[in-house]
Amino acid sequence: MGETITFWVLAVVSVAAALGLVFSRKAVYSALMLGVVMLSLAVLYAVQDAPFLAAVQIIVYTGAVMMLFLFVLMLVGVDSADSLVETIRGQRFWAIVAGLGFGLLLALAVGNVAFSPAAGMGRAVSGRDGNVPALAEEIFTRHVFAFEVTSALLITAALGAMVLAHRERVRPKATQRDLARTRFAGPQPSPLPGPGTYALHNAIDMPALLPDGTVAVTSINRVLARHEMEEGYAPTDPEKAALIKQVLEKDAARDAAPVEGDKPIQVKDALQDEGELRDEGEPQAGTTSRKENAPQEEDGK
Amino acid sequence: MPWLSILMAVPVLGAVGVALLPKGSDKLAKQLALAVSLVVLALTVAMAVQFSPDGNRFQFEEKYAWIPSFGVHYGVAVDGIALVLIALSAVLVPIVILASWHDAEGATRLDLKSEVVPPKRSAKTYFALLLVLEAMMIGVFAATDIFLFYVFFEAMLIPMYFMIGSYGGVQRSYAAVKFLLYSLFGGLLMLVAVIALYVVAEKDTFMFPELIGAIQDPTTQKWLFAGFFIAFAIKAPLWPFHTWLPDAAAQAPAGAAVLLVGVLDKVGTYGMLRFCLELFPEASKFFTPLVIVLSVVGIVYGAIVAIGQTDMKRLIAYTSISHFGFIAMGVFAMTQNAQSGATLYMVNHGFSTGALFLLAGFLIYRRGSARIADYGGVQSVAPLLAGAFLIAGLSGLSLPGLSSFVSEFMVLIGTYERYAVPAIIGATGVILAAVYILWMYKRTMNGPTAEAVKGFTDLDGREKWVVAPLIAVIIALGFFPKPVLDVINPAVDQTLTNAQVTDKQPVSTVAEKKGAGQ
Amino acid sequence: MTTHYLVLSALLFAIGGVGVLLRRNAIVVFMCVELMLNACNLAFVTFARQHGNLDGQLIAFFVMVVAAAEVVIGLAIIVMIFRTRRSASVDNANLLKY
Amino acid sequence: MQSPAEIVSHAGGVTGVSWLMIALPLFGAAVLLLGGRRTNAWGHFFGVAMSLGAFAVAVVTFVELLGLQPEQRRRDIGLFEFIPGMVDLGMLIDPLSISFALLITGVGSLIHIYSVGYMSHDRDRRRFFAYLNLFVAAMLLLVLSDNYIGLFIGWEGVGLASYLLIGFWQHKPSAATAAQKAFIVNRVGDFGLLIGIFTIWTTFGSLAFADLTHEVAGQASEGTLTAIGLLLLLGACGKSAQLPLQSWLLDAMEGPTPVSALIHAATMVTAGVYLVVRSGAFFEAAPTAQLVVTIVGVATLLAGAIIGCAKDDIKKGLAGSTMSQIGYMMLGAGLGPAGYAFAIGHLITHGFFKANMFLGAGSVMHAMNDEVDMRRYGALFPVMKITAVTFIVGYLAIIGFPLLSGYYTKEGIIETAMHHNQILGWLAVLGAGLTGFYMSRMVFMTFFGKKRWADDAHPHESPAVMTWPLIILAIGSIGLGAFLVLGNRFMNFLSPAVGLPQPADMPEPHVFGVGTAALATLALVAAGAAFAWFRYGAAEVPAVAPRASFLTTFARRDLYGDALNEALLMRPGQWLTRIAVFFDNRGVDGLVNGLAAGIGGTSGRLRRVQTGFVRSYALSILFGAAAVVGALLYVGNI
Repeated sequence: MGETITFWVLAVVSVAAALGLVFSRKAVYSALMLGVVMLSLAVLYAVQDAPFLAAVQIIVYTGAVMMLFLFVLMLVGVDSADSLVETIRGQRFWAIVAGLGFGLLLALAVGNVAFSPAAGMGRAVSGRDGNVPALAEEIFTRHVFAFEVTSALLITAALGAMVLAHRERVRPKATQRDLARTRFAGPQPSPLPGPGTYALHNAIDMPALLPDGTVAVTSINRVLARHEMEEGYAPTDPEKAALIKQVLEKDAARDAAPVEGDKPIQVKDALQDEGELRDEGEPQAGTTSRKENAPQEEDGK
Repeated sequence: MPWLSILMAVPVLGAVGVALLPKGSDKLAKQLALAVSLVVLALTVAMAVQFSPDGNRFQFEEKYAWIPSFGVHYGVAVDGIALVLIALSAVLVPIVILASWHDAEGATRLDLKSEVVPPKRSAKTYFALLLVLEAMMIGVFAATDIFLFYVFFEAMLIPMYFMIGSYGGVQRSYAAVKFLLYSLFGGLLMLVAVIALYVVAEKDTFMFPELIGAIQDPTTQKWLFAGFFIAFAIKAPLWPFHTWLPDAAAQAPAGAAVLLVGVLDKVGTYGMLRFCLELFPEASKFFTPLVIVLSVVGIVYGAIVAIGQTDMKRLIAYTSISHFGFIAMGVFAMTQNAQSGATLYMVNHGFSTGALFLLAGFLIYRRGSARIADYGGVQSVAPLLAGAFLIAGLSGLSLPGLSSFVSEFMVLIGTYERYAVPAIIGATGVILAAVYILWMYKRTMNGPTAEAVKGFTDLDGREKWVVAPLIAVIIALGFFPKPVLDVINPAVDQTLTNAQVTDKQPVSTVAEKKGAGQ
Repeated sequence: MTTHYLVLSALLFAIGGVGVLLRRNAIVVFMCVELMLNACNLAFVTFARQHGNLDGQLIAFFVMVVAAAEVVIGLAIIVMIFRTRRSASVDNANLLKY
Repeated sequence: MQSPAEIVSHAGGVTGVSWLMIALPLFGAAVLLLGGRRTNAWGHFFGVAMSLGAFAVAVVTFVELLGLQPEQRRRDIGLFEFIPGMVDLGMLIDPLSISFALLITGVGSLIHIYSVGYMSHDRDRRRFFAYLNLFVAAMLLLVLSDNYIGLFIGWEGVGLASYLLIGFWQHKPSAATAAQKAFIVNRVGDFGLLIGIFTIWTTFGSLAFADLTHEVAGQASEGTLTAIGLLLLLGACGKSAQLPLQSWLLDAMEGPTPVSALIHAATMVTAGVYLVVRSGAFFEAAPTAQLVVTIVGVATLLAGAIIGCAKDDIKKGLAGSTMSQIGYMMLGAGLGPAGYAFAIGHLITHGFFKANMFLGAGSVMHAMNDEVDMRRYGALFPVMKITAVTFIVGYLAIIGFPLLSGYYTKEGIIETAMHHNQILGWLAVLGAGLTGFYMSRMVFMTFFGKKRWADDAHPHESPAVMTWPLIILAIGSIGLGAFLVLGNRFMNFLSPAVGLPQPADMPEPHVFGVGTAALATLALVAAGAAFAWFRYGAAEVPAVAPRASFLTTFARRDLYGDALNEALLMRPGQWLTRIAVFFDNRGVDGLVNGLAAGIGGTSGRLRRVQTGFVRSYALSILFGAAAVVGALLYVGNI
């Protein structure tokens, strides 16, 4: 009797979560929804006397794989919500038709099959004291070859991921001497000054003041500035607000320029990028610009 | 002495030799090509002399296993019909090489506004292609293994495609591709039929002599016949499949057009005569009315459209469509006279249309455009050229005393013996022939001399050597066709016996008396 | 009870499918694929219990392994595309077309 | 009806080498054509020599033939096997063919001599003589061949020669068109002859005259024989310019005058009559065919006469009269054995006096620097005495002036026709009357009346080389008729070749050889001549043709023959050609190109399916999956 209750509860929860996964605007929410589905499934496994699978589901699948998703989400930009407006003509309508049709068909198929009552795992597990040893025996005797193949698969997957994500270093790693030389050849050899003794705030979103009291343009943190601009909290001081707006426009103009990414990366551009990053360098006074604090290998147009 | 293999090997070696010559030496290439083709001609004559008409049907036989697992042999042999056609190609090729001495250099040498477009490839390759084409022509007529025949049937298209595609006129690529696709389509149908024949016959061989009478069941015969026939009907353009010929012939250089119409298309009618009739007798009889109708339509339709043409080479192409209608009618009338007439027609047509094309080529070489309207009064400026053109034209409208009359007469009288009405409608083709030839001749040769024509030079030495042999053969075969007919007749008798057909006997007693007397 | 499980699995699978079709964000699409895989696992486990032998669970186990490998590669690709394309939308990568 | 003698194969003697008759002119033509510039100087003499050579051989063969017994006089000389199993070319020397040969070579040689003078100023004279020789060779092959194929080769060879000679001055567009028209109309006739030959071959299995005797012809069915007769008649009409294929003869006058004289008066146009007489076996066994021949003969006879009356161009007038005279011969040939002798007799005498008149007209044109319009002639008698006298002798012969050659042969035809069928007879008499009128008109306009010359014309007598042939021909046209007809000499001479008629068919001999029909003809001829004298002799002839009544315009337009051909054949032909070309380019070719374009179009549209969006591909995958499941379900539970 307990089983049906758990089933119905979990079924409803998992279907709701699945729908939430599909229709939520923010990617993180759908990630969490997926987590809920997986957990409910884990419980269902346990109910269907597959304890080992339930454990694996929770630990490996939900634990590791879901976290990988979240990690990538973080990389890609948590806030990148996409609008639900459909771009491909007729995609939404037909998708629903196909999905429902498919589901109905499966349900129909499953529906008109008369299942005898479940045989339960008793007999299979009887001689081998418990689910896990039985499963282990099964894997390491009959399916040992498949097991080895999957291990090979996992290794290649890891290797693949590394290869895909790796960016070949085209020029020798910039040594300290190079950095020093570029810094001194650049416009701002000395490090940007600290907030100074009379500074009221050393928060990252507060731009630094120059000795004559004006705002140091280079110290404005663009990411935060843009974030605030988008969320609508402009700084109270009108002059600072104007300055931030002007910097943002300059940035936007630069961004509006066709993102190099669209056209296939020419080797020359990549090199030029590398160089431009290092030479132009834009040393910041005390605050870290978006460009500098991103890890060396992550930056890339 | 493996005559046929030598005959095929020499031109191929010649072609390789010509192709390997250093870049600029076009002149040497031409001379070498001419020499090779003359050697081939000499060999053919030597072979023909040793051919004994009343010996067994296939002579100079060579047979080696080529693909043993499929029973495919390199089977080459020659009977009366094949020998005559090989002789035709062997004679035509040197004449064509001599005629297209300057054809392969395109229009650079002409100051007149010319429609002839400079070629894409060097003259050297043109002559190499010509020699390769000659080898394949001999191969296709000599093959007695149906698979080998099919291979040559398809391989012939390639050199011709390049000759039209690279050295032709303004729309050469369109014409070349259309020609290739049309023939390939036919070829594929034939391939299916060849394989089906091999499978159904269960004789585990492709050798033609062994496959005669191998297929008994009429419906399979009909299907296989259809497969073969459509390929041959496209090749020798019968009426509905003919539109590629005028384009290809009009765009091809004159020499290539001669070989295209003179020899390549004969493979179609030769195929009908040899393969369709002998392998599938019942099917042939079943389809005969259809073919006769198609050929009669071809005769009249080809002639009428020819009258309406403004381009000289297209007009000559349409006339040969009309002539092919005669040949096909002769082949399928299945009487002794009609079939030997059809075979002789294939030879005569090769010479008469060849002469017409070459002379048209000379005119185009002088004036640069193929349109009839651009000419006028050539006779008063170049009488020799006009005279040769007239003789070639007259042989085209089969004037008695010239070669085409003998064959056309035999085809018509042979067809009349069995089917009166098609023969009569076919005979109207004779009148239409007079109209289109003489009208073209009047518009180009007679009347006051047109401005552009004033600068024409008459036939020079080389051109005389091209025209003289052709006209000599046309007149000789016109008065004394006996030697050629003696070679053809036994082969045709064999075909008729294999096609299980007996000649219709005339009505009255004279025949018995004459027959008894003979 | 078995049909209930199977219907649930079919439903989840269908929702996953629709999700793949409708969402433009590559990662969400990827999650929907994971959802479809889990639906299959559920069906496998149900049948294992139905037939009373371990094969179903075994298959489910292997499916998980494969799914893991797939996720690794998938995400690496998404990251790479994002790095060059600055957007993870599936529709942007549409250069391979007529 | 005594049937023709058995053909006997022959060897030895000059008859054995009588193929020289054909070979010499052929050789002459070949030498002159291939010789090119080098033969210009002596080319024409060589041509004349070849023609005279042929004439010599013909005479000797004729003499040898006379030496044989009448039944032995059909000699066959086998030459070579033309088409194995079908026909062997050979030569048949019998009275009919040798009389033709004599006429052709005789008149031919005279015309060769005449042409030496006539063409003296033309730079292509060599080519002209080559074509003349070619014509003589082809004509001889036609008449001397011993089977229908040889006859056909000669037939079309003569057509070719006439094409070349009519279009000799080919730079003149009108000459080129006339030549082409002549050849094509002849080709229509040849088409009929060709089908006739096919029918003969399929019914009798042989084409040699030796096999196609009267007994053999009798066995075939009446229908086939009539068909053969009509087809041969179609061929004859084509060649002899009988209705309905007569339109080319008048245009053929574009050629030089000797050509008109030789081809379009004496020899080629008579080939049709020869064919009808030679195929007597078929015609005699098919009375309907013979009737049609006579009707065609009479119809053409009248048409020619009417055209002759209205023509101002002297050559066209003579051409009209030729057409009408051949109508007489066709009428004679259509009367069976009774008429053959008179038909061939008239053919020979006509050959003489018509050639004489044509050459006369030629010398008149020569003198009046090629003016052909009779209205610009007048009072030429004093200036060109010899031409005038010979022309008048020819004129008297053609209208049937008593005792001259025309009278005997034409009277013979008219009387046999009258005996055979009254209507035909009287129509023939009417024709004779018309002939009297238009020939007199021509003579009076040319030689008598006032001088209506163009101002720069100062006519003079033609040189001797032109006048001597005229004189010889004139002498021939005086005595030849009597020589042939009196005492049925020609009929007996021809009998081995064409057989003798039953006595019943022959008209009874009259007192002094003058029957009622003869009297009526003479009266009508006299009336015609008198009327011509009043209109053209005495009265003032206007230099420009006056506006004419309906009948005269009808005649001037050649009885609208050309207009009819144009409307019935030419216009629809061009229209049909344009449609065929359009159909070929748009229809058949359109189909092919359409197919190609269609395939291109569909593939273009199909390409659009690949939108590049991953999600649309995923959608199609899902649909596929759904379809598979559906199929499984469907298969599962049926």
